[in-house]
Amino acid sequence: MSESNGNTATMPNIQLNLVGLSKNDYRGAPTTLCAGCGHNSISNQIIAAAYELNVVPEDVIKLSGIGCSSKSPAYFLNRSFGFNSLHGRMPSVATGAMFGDHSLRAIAVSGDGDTTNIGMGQFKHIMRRNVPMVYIVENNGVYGLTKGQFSATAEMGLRLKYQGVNHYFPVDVVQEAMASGATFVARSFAGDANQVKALIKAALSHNGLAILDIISPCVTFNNNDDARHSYGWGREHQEPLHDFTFVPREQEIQLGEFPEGTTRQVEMHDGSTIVLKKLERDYDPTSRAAAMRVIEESQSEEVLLTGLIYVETERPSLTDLYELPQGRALNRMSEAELRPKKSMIEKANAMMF
Amino acid sequence: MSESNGNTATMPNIQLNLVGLSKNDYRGAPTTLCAGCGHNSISNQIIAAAYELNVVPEDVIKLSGIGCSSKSPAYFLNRSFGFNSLHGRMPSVATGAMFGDHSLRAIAVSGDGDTTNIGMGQFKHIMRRNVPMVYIVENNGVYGLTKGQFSATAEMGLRLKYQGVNHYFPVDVVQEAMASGATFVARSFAGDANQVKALIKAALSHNGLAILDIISPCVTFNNNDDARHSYGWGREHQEPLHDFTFVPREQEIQLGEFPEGTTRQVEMHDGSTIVLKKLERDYDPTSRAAAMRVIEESQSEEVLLTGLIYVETERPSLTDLYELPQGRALNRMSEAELRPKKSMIEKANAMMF
Amino acid sequence: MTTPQAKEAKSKQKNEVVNDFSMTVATMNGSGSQTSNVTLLRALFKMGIPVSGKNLFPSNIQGLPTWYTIRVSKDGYLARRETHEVVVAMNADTFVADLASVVPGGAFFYGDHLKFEITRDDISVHSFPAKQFAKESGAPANLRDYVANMAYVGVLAQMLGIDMDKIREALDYHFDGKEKPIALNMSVIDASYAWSAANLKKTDPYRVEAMDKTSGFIMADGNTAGALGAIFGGVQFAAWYPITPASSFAESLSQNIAEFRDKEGQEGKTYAIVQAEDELAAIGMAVGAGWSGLRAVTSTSGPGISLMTEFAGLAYYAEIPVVVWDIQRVGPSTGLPTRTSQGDILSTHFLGHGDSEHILLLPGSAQECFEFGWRSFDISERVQSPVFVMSDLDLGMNQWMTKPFEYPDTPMDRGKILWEKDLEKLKDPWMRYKDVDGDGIAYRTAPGNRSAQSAWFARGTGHDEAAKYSERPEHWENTMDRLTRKFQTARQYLPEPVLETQKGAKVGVIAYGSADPAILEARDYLAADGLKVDYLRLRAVPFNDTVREFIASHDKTYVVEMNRDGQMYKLLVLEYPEMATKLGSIRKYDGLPLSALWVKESLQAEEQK
Amino acid sequence: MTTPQAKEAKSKQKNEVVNDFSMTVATMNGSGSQTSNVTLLRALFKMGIPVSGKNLFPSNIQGLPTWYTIRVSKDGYLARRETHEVVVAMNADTFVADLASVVPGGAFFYGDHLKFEITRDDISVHSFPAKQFAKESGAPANLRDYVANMAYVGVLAQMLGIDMDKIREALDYHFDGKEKPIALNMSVIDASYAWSAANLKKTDPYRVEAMDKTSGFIMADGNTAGALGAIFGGVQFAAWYPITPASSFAESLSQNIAEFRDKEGQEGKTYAIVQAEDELAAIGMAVGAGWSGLRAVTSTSGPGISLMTEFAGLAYYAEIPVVVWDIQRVGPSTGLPTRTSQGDILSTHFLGHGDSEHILLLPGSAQECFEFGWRSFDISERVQSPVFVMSDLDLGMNQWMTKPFEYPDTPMDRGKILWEKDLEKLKDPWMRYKDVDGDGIAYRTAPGNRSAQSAWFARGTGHDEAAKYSERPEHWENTMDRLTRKFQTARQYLPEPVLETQKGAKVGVIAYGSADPAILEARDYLAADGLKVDYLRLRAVPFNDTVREFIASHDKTYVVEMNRDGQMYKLLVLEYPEMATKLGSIRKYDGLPLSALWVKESLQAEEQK
Ligand SMILES: Cc1ncc(C[n+]2csc(CCOP(=O)(O)OP(=O)(O)O)c2C)c(N)n1
Ligand SMILES: Cc1ncc(C[n+]2csc(CCOP(=O)(O)OP(=O)(O)O)c2C)c(N)n1
Ligand code: SF4
Ligand code: SF4
Ligand SMILES: [Mg+2]
Ligand SMILES: [Mg+2]
Repeated sequence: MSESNGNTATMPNIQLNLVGLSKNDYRGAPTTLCAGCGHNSISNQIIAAAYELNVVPEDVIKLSGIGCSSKSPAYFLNRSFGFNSLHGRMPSVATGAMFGDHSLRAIAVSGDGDTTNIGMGQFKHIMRRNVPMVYIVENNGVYGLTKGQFSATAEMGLRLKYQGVNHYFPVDVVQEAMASGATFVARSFAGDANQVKALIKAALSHNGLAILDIISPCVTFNNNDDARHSYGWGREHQEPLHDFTFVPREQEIQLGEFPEGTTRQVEMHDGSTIVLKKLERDYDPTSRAAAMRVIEESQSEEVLLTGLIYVETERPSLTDLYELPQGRALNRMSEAELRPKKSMIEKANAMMF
Repeated sequence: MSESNGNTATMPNIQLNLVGLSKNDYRGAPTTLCAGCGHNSISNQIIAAAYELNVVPEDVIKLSGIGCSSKSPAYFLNRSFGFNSLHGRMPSVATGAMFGDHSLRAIAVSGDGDTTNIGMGQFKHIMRRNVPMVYIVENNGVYGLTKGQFSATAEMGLRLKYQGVNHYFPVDVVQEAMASGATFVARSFAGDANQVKALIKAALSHNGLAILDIISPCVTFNNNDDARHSYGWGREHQEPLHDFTFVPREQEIQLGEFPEGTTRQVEMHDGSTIVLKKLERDYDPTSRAAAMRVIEESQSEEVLLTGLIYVETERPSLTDLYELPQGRALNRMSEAELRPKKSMIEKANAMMF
Repeated sequence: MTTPQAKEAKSKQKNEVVNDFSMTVATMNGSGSQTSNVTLLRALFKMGIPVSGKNLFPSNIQGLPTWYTIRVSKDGYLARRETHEVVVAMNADTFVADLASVVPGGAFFYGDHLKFEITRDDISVHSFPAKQFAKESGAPANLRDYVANMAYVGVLAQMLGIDMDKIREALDYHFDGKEKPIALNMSVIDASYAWSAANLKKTDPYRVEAMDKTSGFIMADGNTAGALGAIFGGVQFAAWYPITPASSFAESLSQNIAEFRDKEGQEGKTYAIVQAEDELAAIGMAVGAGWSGLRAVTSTSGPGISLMTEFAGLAYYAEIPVVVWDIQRVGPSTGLPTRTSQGDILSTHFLGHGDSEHILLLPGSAQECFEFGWRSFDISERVQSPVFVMSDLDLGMNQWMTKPFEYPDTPMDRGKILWEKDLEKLKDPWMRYKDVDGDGIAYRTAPGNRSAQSAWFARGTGHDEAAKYSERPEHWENTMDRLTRKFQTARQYLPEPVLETQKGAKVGVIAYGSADPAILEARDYLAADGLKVDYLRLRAVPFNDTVREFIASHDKTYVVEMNRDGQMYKLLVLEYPEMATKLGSIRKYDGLPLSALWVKESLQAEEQK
Repeated sequence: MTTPQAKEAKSKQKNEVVNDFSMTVATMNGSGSQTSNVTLLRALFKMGIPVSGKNLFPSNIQGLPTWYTIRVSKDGYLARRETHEVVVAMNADTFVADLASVVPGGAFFYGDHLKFEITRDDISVHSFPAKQFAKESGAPANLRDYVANMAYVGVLAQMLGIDMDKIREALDYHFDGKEKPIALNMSVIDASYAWSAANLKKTDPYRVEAMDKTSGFIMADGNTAGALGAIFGGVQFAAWYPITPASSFAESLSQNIAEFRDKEGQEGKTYAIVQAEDELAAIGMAVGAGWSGLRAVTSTSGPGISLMTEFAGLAYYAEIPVVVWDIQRVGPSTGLPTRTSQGDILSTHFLGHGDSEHILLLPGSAQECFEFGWRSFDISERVQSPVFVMSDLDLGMNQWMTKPFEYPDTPMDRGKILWEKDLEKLKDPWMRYKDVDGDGIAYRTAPGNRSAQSAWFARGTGHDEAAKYSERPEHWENTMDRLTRKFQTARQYLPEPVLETQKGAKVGVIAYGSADPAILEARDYLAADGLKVDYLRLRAVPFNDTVREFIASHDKTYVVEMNRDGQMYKLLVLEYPEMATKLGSIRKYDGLPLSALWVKESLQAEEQK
């Protein structure tokens, strides 16, 4: 569906990558997400990573569930096939889709509601199977698209204006990934453009399931009760000025420079804060025990660890296990290859009695 | 539906407990599970625990999904209400059911397939909510009722005669429980009658969700390829004598004396072995960090830890959070309590415009 | 309030169109225009003019085009109209189309920050400095879009003759009496009103005038009404999962229940509401609660109904009361989440594998949403079966002029449930699934009943009268036959259809739900064109004999509905195969509410065939 | 083989009933009796006698009563009969009922370890020392139940006249030629045969005799046949979740595909089979695979179909080919998992919220399961829509005498799929959902197509012809109308009904699936009673004109089926409302296969009404 293909090479002053494409060839439709939404910056980093890695867009498929986050595959890589599937069920669709042409790379985008609420079962099982794909959870602790209810990653005790207090134990995407044997586990923050891009690149190079838990603040609904007042017409007016239908324009939170091994306190749109801690440069992500330890430590310190937490390259991916032909796609096989020869019908009948 | 109620007191030589009931009053219908199935011994320990704890059967509800294991609530506590619900969906039914009369205790029984395959999502979410109930997973690594396919707890690399090799990362029920904030986490082995009973008693006394992962060997289908031959007519005949429809009578594996702090190698019906390690008597299950550590250790040692691994008594249970009336059941409230007074209709209309 | 234009307008009264037009405001969603729109709607309603408001919004949160249409109708017609007499354009993206949408002779208003060529001279066109009002208001930069929207309220009020006191009243309601936001918003409206009076010249015929046609009515959306009805129905348990357009049902329940149900000095709550992890869990919880003796409800829309399929079958066969609200949106699949439809009728009636059928209630107004809010529990507990209340996005989320909610006129019917004392009184031993009364409905008990005779084992597998597991052919057949009998019994507990008949009509129309206003209006037009049409509004499936008689007594009966496949028509054909050829099907499925004009023309076209 | 009894039997030949009776063996499940039963079945089949075998088993693994019935019918009738002429009792729990079940004049055999009083003198009764044979065989203690079951094979062979060479052939097949188990089992059978010859005296008239009525036939179960058919259809992807009675479909696929599809020297597999975590995931994977251009299948039964509802709607609306096998069992809910039914017709046809309809294929024999195994892919890819193959437990799991599988007679039809070269040839730019040919079917591309023009974005939300997101009313309506058109087109690709007509018949019968043998047999009986009945066997929904003509050309047409609600009858009424009153409905829903007697009597009763 690309309109820009083919012509880029002839246009002057356009940076082309090694496969002869400009960054434009990696873009998608204009976003319909809120201005300032973290999900948009992640889309931008996907575009940048694919461009810089010289990925051919036709070699990628995009998958998602349902939600604001799950809309985003429409906003990058127009020239890639995409499937915006059902709420919480992207993992199964992706699993089946990977068999069509196993030379393709898959980028899947989901939300925290899509993945950890309705999608918890499929999320856990796709990790067990080590389906080779990049699985990005755009994690904002709420259901954006249905207007701000708690998702399962919301912290315990959080109070939202229209939702009351969240009493339930929060889901930690990274910990779930470790428990289910994901072979690539990382966390980042949407506003940390460099880290997000670097992790996407690494994930795209991984042969197995790569989980990226990216904290991606919802500018519109992740506002707790008190903070919501700050939208008032000047902070002095303590009454809400408007109803639900107004979405004030907010700036996205950008982190800028954020060196490895340091921690960073981030003020969210609602005035609450989270503390991010970037893994040390010399952290060794290949040890499962080490990964479990740093996760446990960061949980008791109440910081969110970012970076590549764990990677395992030995385990065969799902498609490896199925002994598919080298360099040939299942979906291009001919009748001659797929249908047994005529003589084989005798054999089938002989099997019966 | 009990036939034995009422008459026991007049019968001679029958041991009555403090609520005046005999053990018979705690039994269920005759089992239809295979002779030697671990699930039957667990039912027996539920009966014993309830009898010894002087629980009134009418104060208990029984819940389950679908599977051999999920049939077992029919085989204990005839005088308790029961609900044999849908495959993998028992947790949601239990969550709703707990509100009817929150003075009731709930005993839920599920299988590994029911809980960790189709039921993974609901399993994880009921733990987050800390629904007050005993949740027993009768874990045999296979789907018994549908004749022996792999479940998600089957170890990686296991080969079954008709199923081929299991390639997927296994689900560890205990680890999942910790990740989802279960407030009581224990493991045992069906053949360790004393430990099973003790843990059921402890779980029945816990105000919150108590997960009991009980390894409960399937005598019929948990047989790997080579071991299956041993069913032949004498071991010297290396061909299988019979087809799928024959279930040889096997003895249940009983552990007998198994002191705390020791390990025990158990030969399964199929000739494979597992190693159980019972937690030390002075192990402190109230520390989350300690629990995480021993779980991690046991995983790298490839032993199955048994005992009460973690307990947390501070977190309010789901029904606590809803501020239900003390000592009164929601399902006995009268119209006067449930329907607003006539005058309130004005208020409703006034809310509109 | 005697502005120059008003005077002029008065002078050419003959051309005036008073209280009979539609106005549409085109904005961007997330811009806060809803506050402006409902303020206008409320003010008109308070002026005594029948109004309806419909929001056509996109399935995203911010930045896409959205339209709000207010119909003012002295005749009390509430259906969508296909024409727009007054249009306000605040969104550059749709400006050209919005300009084109005004009927000749109509009025077009737009913010002067939108720089477009005005290509029409057959309408009145006015621009106003929306952004300037916003700036002058002192609002911070990020709120200026919002404030700009308030500006059109003032301009329209002045140009159409909306009473400013009523505007203030509306704001007062909206902001719950909180002085500061009321004052702030009012100041923008006042400023733009004044500016309009000074600068704009009225040249179109459309205006409003106070009348007395809304007293005895309220305005409400069906979801809030349904939730309040459930509260009056003694709801004890609700589980839900967010989905447009159903979320506001559960959210109203959460937000209002304490107000109505928590009494002074009362110890503990009488209800619990749980946000589930998905729809499978939501209905699972509700079924668990229903089994445990609670009045349990869940609310969802099409995709959620699909996910509830397996549990619906369980509740049908295990005979567990549970109420499910389906606020229908356009399907199949995710479809158009913000558009209305009556497309789940057939699949919901037959929901579940195997032989199953479900009771559907079909509310046709917000008042009826309230009524079915409580009555659904009575029916569900009486029949011991799931009850689906089939509302839709239009009815559920839009603002409807409706009769006031009425206090339940019958005591709560908890159905055949036995507690300890009831069991003691029985002569024969109680059996869960025994048809003691011959009406197909057996007696049930609930957990917590301490009688040693009371426990039973609920299951979706075959069972005998004592609820014991059974695979015997005759047990299965007996149970299924009793369920058939039960559904015959159920008919008598369901709301009767509403009839609008006249002498000599040979043509009948059957419709239901939010199609009602369009049918009522179309009937008038058809009568004016010389075609008398009788009207039966269905309120429940399965049907009762009134429906049979209605079809039998007309030469032809058309079933008008909002789906592609004529789903209710099909259910009627199946119920009355002997009259199948007397039934016709008229359908629209573009996601928009029905218009009377379309109903009229479609019916005339069918009649001419 | 001229035993004393055989001689005697020959002498009173007039009373003999040869090759025309049913025998039932009552055992406990898990006791290995299936091996004995299929050995008997195979031996009879090899003797050239038409047979059918039906297993009535409980929903557990071991220890509950189970019955296996073999019908031998010289006339080739394969339906279940309601009478049992020869009964073998091996289970104490059901002994009394089993004894009672024998027809007067029939024969009853039982293991002498069962100590019961024999209360009947109108039948021949024989006990045999089953446990003794087991003991003497030298089998270890835990295998003696199994061995005891082999004993009745020998006794029956001797008493009924089954050819021992054929028994050996059957064992040879069963144990795949492995000498030791064949010899071990044969030794028990020989011993019991000899014992029977020496000790039992034949007094009943039932016996078998070799004939030549099975050549040109095979015996197969529908699930294995369907799986083999899928293999010949070029299946590329299967995802499944275990459920009775569907598991053996996927398991046969797994066990047999390598044999047929892995070729010498071939590098890599041409297929993948995944056991999913549940049915939502199973169909999700299949839909993903279908989208990616693979021939994808999933198999399940009622509860799984319910869970697939949301995905079915997505595949319908996004137009993704996928094949779903529904091996129907008794519902609603978990129902009777080991009993047969045709109860998912209505709900599966309408599966999914919103307006949706699905293609159903209705195999009526094991051979047809094979055929639809491959043809379903052609249809699904041609129509770009899900195809549901509606088999059932009886057809799927029991052994049926059937015509041999036939090699596909048409090349694989991959439908309208475009690869790079195809796209290059197009004049107009390709659009995913454009109805270029006017048949409602658009052209698709699949991931991996490297043409920069080929990518499209699949979604369950509203879209335009270019597959772009759209909420526009006309886009929605256009797509839905095209889907209607597509379903009209689909009819031509579906298998035609099978007609059995005769001159002068005024009554018609419509049936489908595993009801076929009972209808065929009942027609003969009805004809004998003077009622000519024409028969149309449906093989697909939606219907084609043959069906219309059939109904039109008969005074009355009865739809005979195995569900409570007359589900296919209802679909026919909806398709032909103008002929609704010409249709009648005859139904059975006790979980057992239909019997000809019941069909005959029900039809006569309807005709007398
Ligand atoms: C079966 C089903 N249930 C409910 C919905 C409604 N729904 C759409 S998006 C969404 C939540 C999305 O939350 P999340 O995944 O966190 O994405 P975000 O919008 O926050 O990025 C819900 C509940 C749906 N589309 N389908
Ligand atoms: C929706 C649905 N899918 C499939 C089934 C078939 N089924 C019944 S039990 C079972 C597996 C049970 O395994 P597990 O929970 O481990 O119990 P076990 O029999 O091993 O004790 C399955 C797949 C079903 N009943 N419902
Ligand atoms: S609502 Fe929140 S998550 Fe959705 S687009 Fe807006 S900012 Fe992003
Ligand atoms: S099949 Fe296995 S799990 Fe099921 S009852 Fe038998 S031994 Fe137990
Ligand atoms: Mg989110
Ligand atoms: Mg199991």
